[in-house]
Amino acid sequence: MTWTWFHRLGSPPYIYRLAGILTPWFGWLAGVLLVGALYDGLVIAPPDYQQGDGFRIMYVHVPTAWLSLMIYTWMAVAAAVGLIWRIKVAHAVAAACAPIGASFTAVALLTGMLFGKPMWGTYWVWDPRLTSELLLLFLYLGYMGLRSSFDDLQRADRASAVLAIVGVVNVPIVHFSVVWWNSLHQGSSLSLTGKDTIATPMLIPLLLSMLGFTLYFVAVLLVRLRGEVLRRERAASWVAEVVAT
Amino acid sequence: MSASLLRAENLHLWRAERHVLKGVDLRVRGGELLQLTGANGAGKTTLLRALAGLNHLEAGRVFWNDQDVREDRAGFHAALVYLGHEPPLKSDLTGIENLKYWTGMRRPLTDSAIAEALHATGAAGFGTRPVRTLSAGQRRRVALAGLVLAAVPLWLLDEPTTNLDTEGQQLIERLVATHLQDGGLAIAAVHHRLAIDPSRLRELNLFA
Amino acid sequence: MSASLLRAENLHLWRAERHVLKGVDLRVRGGELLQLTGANGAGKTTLLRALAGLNHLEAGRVFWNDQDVREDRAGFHAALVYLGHEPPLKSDLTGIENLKYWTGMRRPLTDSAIAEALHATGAAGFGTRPVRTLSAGQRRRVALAGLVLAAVPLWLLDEPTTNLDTEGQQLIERLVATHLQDGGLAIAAVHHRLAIDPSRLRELNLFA
Amino acid sequence: MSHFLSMGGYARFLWPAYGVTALAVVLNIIWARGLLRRAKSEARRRIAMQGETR
Amino acid sequence: MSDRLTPPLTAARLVVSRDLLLAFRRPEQLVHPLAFFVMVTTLFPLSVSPERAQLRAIAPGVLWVAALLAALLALDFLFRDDAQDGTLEQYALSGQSLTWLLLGKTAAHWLLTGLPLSLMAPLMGYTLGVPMSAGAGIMVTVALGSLALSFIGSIGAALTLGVRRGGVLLSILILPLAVPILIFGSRATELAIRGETYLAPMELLASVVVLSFTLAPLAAAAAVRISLE
Amino acid sequence: MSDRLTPPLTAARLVVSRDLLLAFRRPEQLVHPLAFFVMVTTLFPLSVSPERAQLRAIAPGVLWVAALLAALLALDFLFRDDAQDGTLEQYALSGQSLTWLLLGKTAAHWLLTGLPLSLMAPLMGYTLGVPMSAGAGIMVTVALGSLALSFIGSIGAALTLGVRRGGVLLSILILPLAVPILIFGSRATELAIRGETYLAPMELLASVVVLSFTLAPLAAAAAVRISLE
Ligand code: HEM
Ligand SMILES: Nc1ncnc2c1ncn2[C@@H]1O[C@H](COP(=O)(O)OP(=O)(O)OP(=O)(O)O)[C@@H](O)[C@H]1O
Ligand SMILES: Nc1ncnc2c1ncn2[C@@H]1O[C@H](COP(=O)(O)OP(=O)(O)OP(=O)(O)O)[C@@H](O)[C@H]1O
Ligand SMILES: [Mg+2]
Ligand SMILES: [Mg+2]
Repeated sequence: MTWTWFHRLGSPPYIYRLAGILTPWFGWLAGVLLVGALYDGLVIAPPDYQQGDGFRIMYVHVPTAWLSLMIYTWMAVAAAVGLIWRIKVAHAVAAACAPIGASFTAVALLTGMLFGKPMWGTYWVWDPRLTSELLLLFLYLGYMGLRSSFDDLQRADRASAVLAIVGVVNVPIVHFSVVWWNSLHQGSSLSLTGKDTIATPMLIPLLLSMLGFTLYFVAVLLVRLRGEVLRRERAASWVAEVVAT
Repeated sequence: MSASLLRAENLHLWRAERHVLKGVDLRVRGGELLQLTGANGAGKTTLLRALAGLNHLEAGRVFWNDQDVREDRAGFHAALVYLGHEPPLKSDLTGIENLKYWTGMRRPLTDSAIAEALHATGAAGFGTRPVRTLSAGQRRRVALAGLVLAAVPLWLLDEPTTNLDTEGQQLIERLVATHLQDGGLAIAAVHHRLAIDPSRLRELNLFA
Repeated sequence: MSASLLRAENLHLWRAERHVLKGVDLRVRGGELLQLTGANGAGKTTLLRALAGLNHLEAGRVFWNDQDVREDRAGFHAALVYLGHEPPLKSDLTGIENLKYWTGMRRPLTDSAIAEALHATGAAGFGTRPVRTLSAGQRRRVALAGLVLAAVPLWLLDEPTTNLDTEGQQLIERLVATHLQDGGLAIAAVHHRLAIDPSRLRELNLFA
Repeated sequence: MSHFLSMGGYARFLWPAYGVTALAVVLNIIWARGLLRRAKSEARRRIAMQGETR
Repeated sequence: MSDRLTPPLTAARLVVSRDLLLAFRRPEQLVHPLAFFVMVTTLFPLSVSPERAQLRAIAPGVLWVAALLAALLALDFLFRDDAQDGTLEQYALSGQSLTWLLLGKTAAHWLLTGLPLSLMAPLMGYTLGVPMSAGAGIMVTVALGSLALSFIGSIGAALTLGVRRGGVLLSILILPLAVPILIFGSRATELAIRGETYLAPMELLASVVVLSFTLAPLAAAAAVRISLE
Repeated sequence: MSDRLTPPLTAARLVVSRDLLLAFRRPEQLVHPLAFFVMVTTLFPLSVSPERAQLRAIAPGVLWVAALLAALLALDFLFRDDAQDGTLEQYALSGQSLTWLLLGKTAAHWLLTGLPLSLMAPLMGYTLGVPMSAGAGIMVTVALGSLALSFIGSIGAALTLGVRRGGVLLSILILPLAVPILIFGSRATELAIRGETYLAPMELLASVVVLSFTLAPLAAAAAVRISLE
């Protein structure tokens, strides 16, 4: 009984319809939050006493960097579920995650570089955090490359799943790199336990922005997921129904 | 050995967009040869590989001695030999070395057993030459020696007569007949009719 | 076209320590098929490759229309197609693309000519699929379409019936018969007898 | 307004940063929709093909 | 029909001895990664500047990048030949545990590439101006690093089996995972050159080896099964 | 039976377009040498030291060694696939001049590897601290150098066809011939970085290109015929 939800989530037509219903909710909520964060972050929040207005890059850098890590984790978990329980929908989730994650990793790198020039005086240094984030991008690209080199989706799913799972070791490395090595990069400015290390007026837009980007990711994921689920269904009668018209 | 039995139910398999196996059922017992026939592209190779577990089945189940093979893959694999379109030989090793490592991985072998098997398949004369220097048919004969040596109940053969001369065609028939007599079973994709005791021969025709 | 003639005299060839061709003579004229027979390892493949100039002859000469082929290699090559044990196809290209580049290198081709050739060899249904996704016999049929398209007088075929189904065996016989009727000549290594007008068929048996 | 745009002298870095982010946001939406559209038309084609062979 | 099966360890030993035999049958294979390593380390001084002080400063980096590339290139062949001629398929169908067999293959691979590389590394270091006293340290770190790389690489090699020209894709897949090895390794080498204790990075390296040794053969076996399909 | 033959230039053009089509059918192949180049240039700062001044000093060397290795690895595939599936045999038997056909193959190979590499080089230089102003110079020298390497490499690739795992043997054959390219190229790059005129080494590079362009296809055709036997 308790496993029925699990089976339903593994059922392509159910997921396809559910994703279709949920997409606008996540999408619009994300839109509202992001617009709010933009206004709050660019206009209301006061300039930083050290970094001036430059700190406002944080409102795009931190959420995208966070997404890059979170998406990889989702992808690895989905891949593991798909591999272990042989659930097609889970593989579809992993496949849908990769391009989104790769693009936000690239954006995190770019915004970080644009952040670095005024703050550290250079676009790029070979610092552990920066390097490991670059490697994360390579992992995403390798994952997508491996996927695209198989003709058969089922094989691509399973092979790339192994890579996603193995590559997940990089995620804690990125996250803790600032702790494990002495780094130019900012340490953790948010923590659930200790007291926040940045001022509240600056923190609110950051939280709004992070939540907004996360919801945005889910919305895009759901759209992609529908596509990936369709590609994996052959000759099922429900496909004919949903693609009619 | 109690009579072995291979059974498959409702096998479905896609290759990319192509529905190749559309609900194949089969049942072969010890002492029987199932000959797979069908036009080029009908799915003979695909079916053999799927039975061996080398192709991913979308639906359907395979039973070995009434046990689902997924429950004991290693046990099932230990009971079968699959020979594909190309003989699985290392070109830098001699025939004897190839057999020592390939079949030796399955069961302990003596040198005399290898020599005997090579003799049985007409490969005695070139067992000590690197496989790379053998002709296509000579290579096939070395691979057949491995089949004999493995001494397993289930043979899965994909066009085993390829590259063999007329004497070689009869060799295949002799090998299969002996195998069936010993209680083994075989599934072979062959385009022309094999001269095998008709009471032991069954046919499965795949349609493209 | 005046009747073509392939003649070889006293061919000798060693592979490593092995004297494979020991003074082979042959003579085939337009309209004739020379069937190479012999046990596995007799030297059929070696002889075909040597005639095409792909194996180095130790001694002996090959004449095409009474001219030593060494005097005009390009001209001789332009007059022959050699099909070996494996079809020379790029697995990432479709059948049509393969033919366009492979045979197109020899003579200008139209799309309709390609389509026609694929139709003639029963490969029309899968000419637009990457060769990698074809079964062994389907691949062979695409290669045969290239043979037809090349429209050259001399065919050198190494076990062309391999992997083909029963209908495919007849296809080979039909293709060869038409080729001979058109004044072409062919040398083919085939293990079983081909159903070809006996007056056109000659046999060369190689001994191992 | 121009004061806002100049961002305390950080405009050279800030606006490109927001720019690439916005670009990624928009492109991801377009890509995702493209994928879904392609998957649908492929499914349609596949269904049509099966109808033929039957 | 015999019921006696080859025991798993014997099967793994057969794999090792087969791969060693194959390598000795074609000794040029043994020489290749070594030659590549030597070439990269000699090319460098040619294209940078031959000043000793500068050379010595970049020596650990050059040694490690060269060793990593050499080992990576060799990895490309770990399973490829066996996949092409059907041997791997037969392994998967042998009824033996594929994990053990692949562990055997990986061990043989390290014996044939990583070990010679680590023996050669002190010598190449010397040509870059590294004192002989650092030799033992360099040898041990390169040996550990290449061992870890062989294991991690076996996953990538298995994943790219079904892929034509998998070689460079393999590098892309493996490098992100190999970077920690590179960083710890070159750090240890640097300390060794300076004559300081290099225990800390060495321990990190050893833990990477242990981790990859326990997990990689499992992942590689799963990957091989997938790519055979 | 037709007597009209495909003219030699059309045949060579067919070879080029076939190879480009094949590459675009598998776009990851296009990306591979590039990715390798990027990775090697990334690895260096990781294992040497991330300090800008030191990085800039070794930048020309790193760039050129990385580009050379990337081009070399790609060379390994120049003829290998075609040899394996029998295409090369068919080329040799096509009645066309093998020299022209191989010239076509080599040209396609450069378009697919050398050209992207040279476009990428200035960018990677930047991450090593090379000023953007040196970009054009780096691009042109890498383009010329990789062109020469493609031609010279075609001989080596043809010679190692019959050899299994010819890859590293190929590198050993080619490297001595490639060293002049490396030296002239990195010298030109160094001058470009310093903002000085790099005409002298560039002319030397150009003359290597011309020389290899005229001789290499002939030698490669002879080598292919030999290895087919
Ligand atoms: C290319 C350069 C950069 C890269 C690749 C990069 C990467 C990252 C990543 C991956 C994170 C998320 C860490 C996590 O969630 O565990 C992060 C967070 C952060 N980054 Fe950057 N960053 C770069 C440059 C900068 C610069 C120049 C600054 C400001 C001076 C900066 C400020 C921050 C801040 C404040 C955080 C949030 C810290 C936290 O909550 O952990 N970053 N960065
Ligand atoms: N590279 C080589 N070195 C040594 N001997 C070789 C080599 N290649 C082939 N041979 C030998 O040459 C002989 C002729 O081989 P060939 O391939 O021509 O035979 P074939 O008649 O085509 O046989 P099949 O019917 O099996 O295809 C064989 O005995 C073979 O073992
Ligand atoms: N990777 C693939 N992608 C798409 N279709 C494939 C793939 N591999 C095989 N097929 C198709 O599957 C069908 C069955 O192929 P299979 O190799 O099993 O045929 P076969 O009966 O063994 O034929 P043959 O007698 O020619 O060996 C063929 O139509 C083939 O085109
Ligand atoms: Mg088949
Ligand atoms: Mg032969």
